[in-house]
Amino acid sequence: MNNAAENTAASMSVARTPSTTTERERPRLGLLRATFGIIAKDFLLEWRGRARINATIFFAVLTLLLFSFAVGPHHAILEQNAPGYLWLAIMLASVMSLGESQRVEAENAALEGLRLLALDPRAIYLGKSIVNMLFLMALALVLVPVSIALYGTTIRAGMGPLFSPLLLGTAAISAPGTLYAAIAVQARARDVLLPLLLFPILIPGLLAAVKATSLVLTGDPMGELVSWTMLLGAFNVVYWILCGLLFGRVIEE
Amino acid sequence: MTQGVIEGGWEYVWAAYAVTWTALVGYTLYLWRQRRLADDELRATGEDERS
Amino acid sequence: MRRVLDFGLPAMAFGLLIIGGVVGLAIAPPERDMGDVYRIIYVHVPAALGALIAYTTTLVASLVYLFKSSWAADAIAESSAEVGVVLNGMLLITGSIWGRPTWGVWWTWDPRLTTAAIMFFAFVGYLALRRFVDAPEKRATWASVVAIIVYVDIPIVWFSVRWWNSLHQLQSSPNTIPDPMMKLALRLNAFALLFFFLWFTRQRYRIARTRQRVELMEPPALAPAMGGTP
Amino acid sequence: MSSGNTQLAIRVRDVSKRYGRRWALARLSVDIPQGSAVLLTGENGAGKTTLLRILGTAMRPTYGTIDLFGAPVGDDLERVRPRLSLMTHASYLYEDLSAHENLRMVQRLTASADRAAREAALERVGLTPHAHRPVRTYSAGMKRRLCLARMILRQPDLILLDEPFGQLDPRGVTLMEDVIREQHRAGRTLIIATHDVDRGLALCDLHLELSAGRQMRAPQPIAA
Repeated sequence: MNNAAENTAASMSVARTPSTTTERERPRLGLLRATFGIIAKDFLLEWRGRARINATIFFAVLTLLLFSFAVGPHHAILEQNAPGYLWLAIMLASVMSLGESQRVEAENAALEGLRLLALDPRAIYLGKSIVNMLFLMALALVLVPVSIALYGTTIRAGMGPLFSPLLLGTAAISAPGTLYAAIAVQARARDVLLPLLLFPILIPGLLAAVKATSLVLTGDPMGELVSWTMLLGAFNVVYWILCGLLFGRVIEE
Repeated sequence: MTQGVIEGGWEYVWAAYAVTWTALVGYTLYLWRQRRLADDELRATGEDERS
Repeated sequence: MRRVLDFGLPAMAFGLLIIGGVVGLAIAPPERDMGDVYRIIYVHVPAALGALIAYTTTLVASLVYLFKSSWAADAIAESSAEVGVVLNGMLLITGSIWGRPTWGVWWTWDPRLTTAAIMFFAFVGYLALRRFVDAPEKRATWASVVAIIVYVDIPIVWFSVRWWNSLHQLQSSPNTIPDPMMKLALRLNAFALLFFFLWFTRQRYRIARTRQRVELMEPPALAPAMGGTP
Repeated sequence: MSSGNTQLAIRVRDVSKRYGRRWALARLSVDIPQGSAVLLTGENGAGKTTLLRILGTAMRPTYGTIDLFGAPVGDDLERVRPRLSLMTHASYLYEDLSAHENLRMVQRLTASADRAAREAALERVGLTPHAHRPVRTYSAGMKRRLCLARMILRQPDLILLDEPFGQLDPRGVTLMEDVIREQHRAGRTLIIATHDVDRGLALCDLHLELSAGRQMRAPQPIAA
């Protein structure tokens, strides 16, 4: 009975021009170009909305302020703990930036749209976590002068050497952060779940980043900066690769 | 007092053992209760399936 | 076999715990420096072993689920994670109780204890994730992903905390003279908690499987209403 | 060229999909010839959207397998996905971007940058006057037209439409019908799930009816 369906379909389609495009070669983006496509998209989105970067900066600066009120106006203590406050402010604010980065994809199921464009999940992950890193980096660069003003930190070794701990630290946050944000956005109580999942595993990254930053700021008598930077580097290598591999499984239906 | 030996300290030892035992027994009871809840739930879904 | 396990495991667990307790508290001699307070390690160290075994089981079960999508593996992962968190909690409390007489503070930043604390919160996050996600397939996949990410963090946490803390205090661990009775007490309690881990995980596994049967159903039989497919 | 027109565009084998305790699809098996337009009907919850999402590779079946374009779909999604387009109630659009930017982004991510094609597609769906306003300011019908423009732009071989006529004004409905006929004439395979049965019967040549996740009978040819 079913072959009747095929005959009629066959006879009807004879009248139609045979489809020439079925075998059309469809060019596909390599991993790198797809990643840059995602980065460009996220930057354009942020440029249009600008909600995310403003909210994150405002929240982080406010957090720095709150630290000084909580600790009290004792310059010595504030200056000594400045790297700790800086990184805590970045880490706390990162939850907003990571969450917003995924909210945009959850709206209208845009992430599913990206998947259906045959994009490699690794490219989506790399693109989004690089953008998260760059946003957190921008935030850090805003917070440094603020913490100089608030806590009187003096940058002896200049901004240059400060760049590596900041970059490695923000990369360490966004590597697992991007993946956890993709999970949290689809779960209940996502604003609670993201920090609950992210902060415990970030602790080694936080330790290393604070230590590296303070060594850069207050001098490194014992030459420990190399080992702390290496630890941060190891943390990044492990999580950029691991989360890149696991991201596909996280976003599949 | 022999050099450095911490006097007594038995109350801490008992405290640690008490914590250990309460945790183990407590979790046993928790599992026992969860087991009952899970079985009841299964039976409930089994019934509304058949009815 | 089932009956042996159902009664054998708890019997061994409680039995060994009692014997280990007696040996540890009464028979083993006091330690040279720390007097009797060191006896806390007879429950502290075995709990640490149990927690690590539990978390390793969760890792393996999570990897099995990711590759084979087997619901049994997911149930094992969930069960041993929960047992791991319980043992981890015991470990932290007994560690803190031990810190009080020894160093005069309730919480020492001793690398092992600090790593245990971080792992405790990491796996509490894992359990929270399981509670906040309803779709069975998504919950199992995401939990496996989180378990792998958390487990891989353990060595990193260990090194970072050791470096971070190495300046403040020497690493103080009881330099127990290898007194046979001390070793016996430690071994007895270690096996006791191992049996507790096996028994708890087995019970929790059954609960997880029952809940799975509630949540997941096998495909319905080929209903007669099906049209004539070629 | 594929072995003539009897080659199957889609082969569904024993596909089931479970949402917790409910079976959205229960052991469905159906073959859809290349180039046919299938009308998919059934009451709410019959499994129409679930079937479309599985065929569109947006969702994996719990059991069973599907073959698309002559080969089973497993991990080779990059072979299949460029050739198909799924239009469901989820628009996949970025609200902060304009219509132009949404389409340009889709083109960039599918390795094409043909500006003229983009403008032609927008012109075709009548969104040119609004092309540079953010999608947030669009009505539901305009968003639907933008999805149609995206589908035209991507030139898929398999088109899956879930309630395509919903939210469209009368001119929008005729636009949708024209595009469907045009794609069907060009030899594409379409599956249209709609409650607007008369309109569907006029457009399609096969009719598949679902009920409670099951298939009532094999696809019925519709008299031309």
